[in-house]
Amino acid sequence: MTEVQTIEQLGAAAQAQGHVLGGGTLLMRQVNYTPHQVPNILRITDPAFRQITRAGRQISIGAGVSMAQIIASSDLDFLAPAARAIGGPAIRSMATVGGNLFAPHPYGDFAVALLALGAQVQWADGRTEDIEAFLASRETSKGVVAAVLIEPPQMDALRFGKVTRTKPKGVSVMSIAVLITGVGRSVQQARVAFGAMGPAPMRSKAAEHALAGATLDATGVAAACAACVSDLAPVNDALASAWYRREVAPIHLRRLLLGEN
Amino acid sequence: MPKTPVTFTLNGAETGIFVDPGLNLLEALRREAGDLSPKFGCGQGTCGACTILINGEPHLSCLTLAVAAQDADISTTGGLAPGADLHPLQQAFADGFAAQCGFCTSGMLMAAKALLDRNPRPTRDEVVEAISGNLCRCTGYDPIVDAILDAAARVQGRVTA
Amino acid sequence: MTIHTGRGFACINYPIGMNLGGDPSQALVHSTPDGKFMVTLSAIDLGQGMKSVCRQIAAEALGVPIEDVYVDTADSDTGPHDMGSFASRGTHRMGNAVIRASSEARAQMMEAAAEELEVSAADLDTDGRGNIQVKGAPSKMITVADTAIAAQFKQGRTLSGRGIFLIEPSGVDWDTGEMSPVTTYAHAALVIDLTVDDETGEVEVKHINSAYEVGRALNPKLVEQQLIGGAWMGVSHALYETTEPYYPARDHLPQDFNTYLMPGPGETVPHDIAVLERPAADAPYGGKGPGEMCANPVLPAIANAVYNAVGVRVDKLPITPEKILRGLQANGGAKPGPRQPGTPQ
Amino acid sequence: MSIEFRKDLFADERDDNLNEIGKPKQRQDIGGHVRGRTAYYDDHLFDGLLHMRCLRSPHHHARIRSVDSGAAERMPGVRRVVHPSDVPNNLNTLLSLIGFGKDDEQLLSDQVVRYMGEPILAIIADTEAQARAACAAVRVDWEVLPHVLDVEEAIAPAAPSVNPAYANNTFDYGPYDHVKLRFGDAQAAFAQADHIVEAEYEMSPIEQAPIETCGAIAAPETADRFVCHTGTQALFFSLGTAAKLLNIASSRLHFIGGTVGGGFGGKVDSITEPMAVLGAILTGKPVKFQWDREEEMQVGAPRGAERWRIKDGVMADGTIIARELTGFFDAGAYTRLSSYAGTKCTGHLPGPYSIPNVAANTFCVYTNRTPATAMRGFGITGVDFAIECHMDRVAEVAGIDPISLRIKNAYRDGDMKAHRRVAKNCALVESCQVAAGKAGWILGTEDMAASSMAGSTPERASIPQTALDEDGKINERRAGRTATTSPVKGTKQLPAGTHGRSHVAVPVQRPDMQIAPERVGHDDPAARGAAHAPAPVAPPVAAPLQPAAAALPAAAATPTPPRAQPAAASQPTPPASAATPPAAQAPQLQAKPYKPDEPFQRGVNRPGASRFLSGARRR
Repeated sequence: MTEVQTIEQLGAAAQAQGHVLGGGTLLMRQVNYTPHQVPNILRITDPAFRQITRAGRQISIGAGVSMAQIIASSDLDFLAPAARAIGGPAIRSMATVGGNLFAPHPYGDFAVALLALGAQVQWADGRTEDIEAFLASRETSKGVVAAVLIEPPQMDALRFGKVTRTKPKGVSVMSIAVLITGVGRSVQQARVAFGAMGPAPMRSKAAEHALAGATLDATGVAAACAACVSDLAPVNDALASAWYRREVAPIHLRRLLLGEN
Repeated sequence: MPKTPVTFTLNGAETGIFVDPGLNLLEALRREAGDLSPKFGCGQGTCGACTILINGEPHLSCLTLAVAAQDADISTTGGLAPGADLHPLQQAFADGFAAQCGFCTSGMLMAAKALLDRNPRPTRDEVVEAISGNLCRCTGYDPIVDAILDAAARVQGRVTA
Repeated sequence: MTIHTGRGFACINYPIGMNLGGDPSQALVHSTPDGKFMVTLSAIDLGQGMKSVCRQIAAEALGVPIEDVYVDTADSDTGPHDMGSFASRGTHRMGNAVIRASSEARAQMMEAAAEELEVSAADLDTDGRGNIQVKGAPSKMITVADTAIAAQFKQGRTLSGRGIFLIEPSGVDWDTGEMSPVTTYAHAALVIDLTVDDETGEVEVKHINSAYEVGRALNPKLVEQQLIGGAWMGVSHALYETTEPYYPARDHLPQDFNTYLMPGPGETVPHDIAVLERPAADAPYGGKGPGEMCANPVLPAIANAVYNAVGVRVDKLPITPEKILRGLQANGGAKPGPRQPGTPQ
Repeated sequence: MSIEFRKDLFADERDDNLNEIGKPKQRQDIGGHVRGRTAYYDDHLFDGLLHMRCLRSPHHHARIRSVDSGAAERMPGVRRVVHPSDVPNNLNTLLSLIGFGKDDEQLLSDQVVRYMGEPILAIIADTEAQARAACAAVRVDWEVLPHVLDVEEAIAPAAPSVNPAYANNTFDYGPYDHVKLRFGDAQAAFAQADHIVEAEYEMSPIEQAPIETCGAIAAPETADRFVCHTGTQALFFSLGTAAKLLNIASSRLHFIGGTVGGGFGGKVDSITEPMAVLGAILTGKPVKFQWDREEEMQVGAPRGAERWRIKDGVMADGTIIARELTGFFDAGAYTRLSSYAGTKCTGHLPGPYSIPNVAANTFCVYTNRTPATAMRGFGITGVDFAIECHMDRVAEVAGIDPISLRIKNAYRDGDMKAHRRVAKNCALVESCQVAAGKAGWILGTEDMAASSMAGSTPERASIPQTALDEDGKINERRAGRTATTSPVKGTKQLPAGTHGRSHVAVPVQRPDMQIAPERVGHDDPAARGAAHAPAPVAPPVAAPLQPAAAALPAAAATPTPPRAQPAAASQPTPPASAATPPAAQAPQLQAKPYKPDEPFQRGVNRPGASRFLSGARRR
């Protein structure tokens, strides 16, 4: 049956075999339902795993940091909307940044915000990896994520929205995060990320391209909204069909960009 | 397979139990520590019936590894009433007919306590957010939200009714 | 983006009980030595308030305060037979059985009191506060407690009662469908106000105005609990719930409350209720049982309001944003219907 | 949120000065609820509790070639592998306890699985995790069979047969594969109508979703008995079902429940109780069998899907003169309660409206889907959705206010309903008026003046001549000899005023089971007359009791006393003398003279009292 190994030094985790326990919100469900598939749990007690540290412009968020910690951190107020979109209060005091990076469809809304921010993923063995590459290969990658590294965006540059069927807590029909650099309503550059629109959080480069140089008004964003669908690969699930997700993705992107909600 | 000892504080009492390493805290509290107030509704973290407070923060005990509760300060609805009298939240739930089958009530009360401990004068939206992870199939929620607001008012001495 | 308002109406009746298979319930009542009453049943309290309503019915029928009655259910060693809690039968069937058991116990209580007061039992009445008085001469009285003590320790008499209520099975004439399917009907009518987002197909239910006819509100707070919770469930059935989202294909079956959808506490709908009470002849104090029927009118009223808002008839439940959006596209956009009378601006 | 009690309505029918009834008393159970002390079935602790889990079919329909549980038996903590052969009497149907339907479902299936999730074996282990792991270690060789998931595909001649007890994929209702409702002649009336309104409706399966999942704990008790703590909604259904499946005297079973964490219809099926008791019998230890949420969602029976087609014949003024309904209940693979839904629902048609011509065919269809069962609104919610959406369509076609249309067609006290019983105690009109008023929906004066207590006519109160057919006999459809699922044109006529077989629906109450009349607390003035007697036979009074051509059940051949009622019962508002009709007026009755103090008994047609009423209501 399931064994638990406690790891006191993050560095040691790189050599251990098993499932890393973050907040337990995904792994413990598996332990409860299919215990034979989780023979070993790695429980990391290294305090660094749960710390938010700042060095210059760069902020390191330990993989074991909870959504509640993110919301409480004055350094991370730009990420609070994405953290608040995860579950209810109990889930948020448990669910971790690291867990969210591996959360399968339709979960993982926080990772969408990290993708828009262009975060770096830091492994326990010291490697770092761009989050986009990380997400593309997460199904097969091995190792323990120690932290994510981000640089805070300009004030109000990161916009996050989550479309759910039920409120206030609901699972994603889609989530969208957009990072905009520019002046006033004119966009210089944009990173557009979608969640629950493919096997993992993904960028819409077509939308980003169309937004570059555009103005944030109904006409200015129309091309980007129309283009975003071409990069997305939604699937049917219990919440919505791929057809529906494709139909409304441009609508929700427009509403997020223009603050129509 | 050897069981693992775990010690924690449960509703103010030092408690020690032996558990299988993979056991969740909900089962540990119920079967080993004998506190039956948290309920099993899903084992998936989707219903909130097992909500407890760990070090004052709401947690889902079904998704918490029991051995990870070592040295934790755990509160449950079983310990909510200070004595013979009910806690204001309990009294407000009773007076407001905020329970029917009662199965979600323990978890609701813990979610509400986590809110009021941090925010004694919540808005209605804040109450809604606080119980958003707790499902109720009977009441339609409004009586529960009303009861939590009522409890906050009672604690503040703002009793209106 | 346009948000369209829509108003819809529906009304229903709801059958009480399950006569087609035969439908008995039994109850036992006995007093403790000092005149408190225990009601022993095999009925099930699922949250609807079976214990509470039977307690209230027993107190009324016995003529004693509710605090002096306790309902014990369900232990098959002590509680007599009951079919169960379903088909809106609980209050009707078990309530009647409790009345009968309580009436028998009351008759014995009155006989015991008559013996103590040396009057005829027919001349006695209860005051509902734990006393038995001579009609017209309330100062001549005995407490229920003293009556029970006298019955137990002096007269050698039990204060107890057995009750059964049976609806015999009704057959069906297979050529005409002639049958007696139920005993009585509860009624409901309601008006739904909602909005539909014509870009996403999302529906927001804004208001419910309802009338529920329940025979008799045996306990108005329990009735209110049912009506509020039931209307919430009706909204849930109408807009969210399905175990098979791609019915009849069995794909993407919900396995948890993240994928089996129900509206959360942030989506409750303001609901203004009127309760009508037309007692049913054979129901306990006329009460019909509101628990099941309260959700039913919400479903079609929402469908009708969606049609009124954007001109899309969604005839397959649940009414998802996707079905509405497909309808909008097929119609070439929203086609709002006539403003129904009283529609909020 | 607001609630008002309209005491002004029907005030003369109620005594509002009762002592406890009508008072907002606190719930008896609230103290336990808020203290977390209410003891549900799983809140009974047993030392050495064992845990039971089931191995379930991953296929919609498959034959079990072989099962290898050898590895599972040797796994740590495993106490017992429970095979279908361990179930002493492994075939049951829930409603067999009330004599309804054939045994068609095994507790553990031994040869063929008919839905995804059907259990074929159970494992009892020291911990739940061990039981789960052991179930995953069982090897099954499946032969996948063709399956059918759509109700109308399932009744096509070439469809795979789902359930051997009902090889045609339809439940047997008497001689037919569906429930018929025939009242008047809908087909003929359609030709008279100004508008025909047709549509199809569908209800998806829905999970009851109580927060407490289904389950039971059983343990050996003293005196060779077994105690079972259960979350059942029907204690004696579950006890009786366990006794039958396990072939054990009911006196050896001690069932304790009554405190349940929500049910909504999902806890009637009585599966976890026999499983837990079987576990306790086989191991001699306390055994818990509890569904997890995935099982509750997909293995636990939902409210089944329904499909309805409605066709209305409507006059220009909005009067609905004919309604035809064709309905399909998707029962899933086994009967459970769906057969009952079919009849209960048919008795509910055509909804709360007086429509002079009604024809309905209601099918209970087997598919390779999770068996369906009860849920809040059982048998009614789906068809009410269809009917009320359809009323909106009718209103639009006729150009009439939707509420006005309902009031116009609403049933009134004294109206004859399509299942040949007189409407009483109606309140639809008033409900419409009050709801409209609350919403500011202005109705015309005629609609506001309408009343459930007025508006019936001798015509509305009578049973019309009815067109009957014998379409859809069992086996005909599968043989390809039945053209349609909808009601067909009648081939013979049942004369007006004719009842079919006798139906007794009188509560049998001993005289000492009656309530003192002055303590009943309400009055139904109409009930004191004979208006609600079951057979207000339309003229001619001497209508033949046994129609010559109609193939009615044998019971119809022998007139029973209730049907041979005195003529006085034929009018909605009988003369006052109807309370004591001279014996001469009812010579065929040969009944004893009416004595006011005689106990009320079944079959005694007591003037002045409805047979629908218990003894309690006579004054």
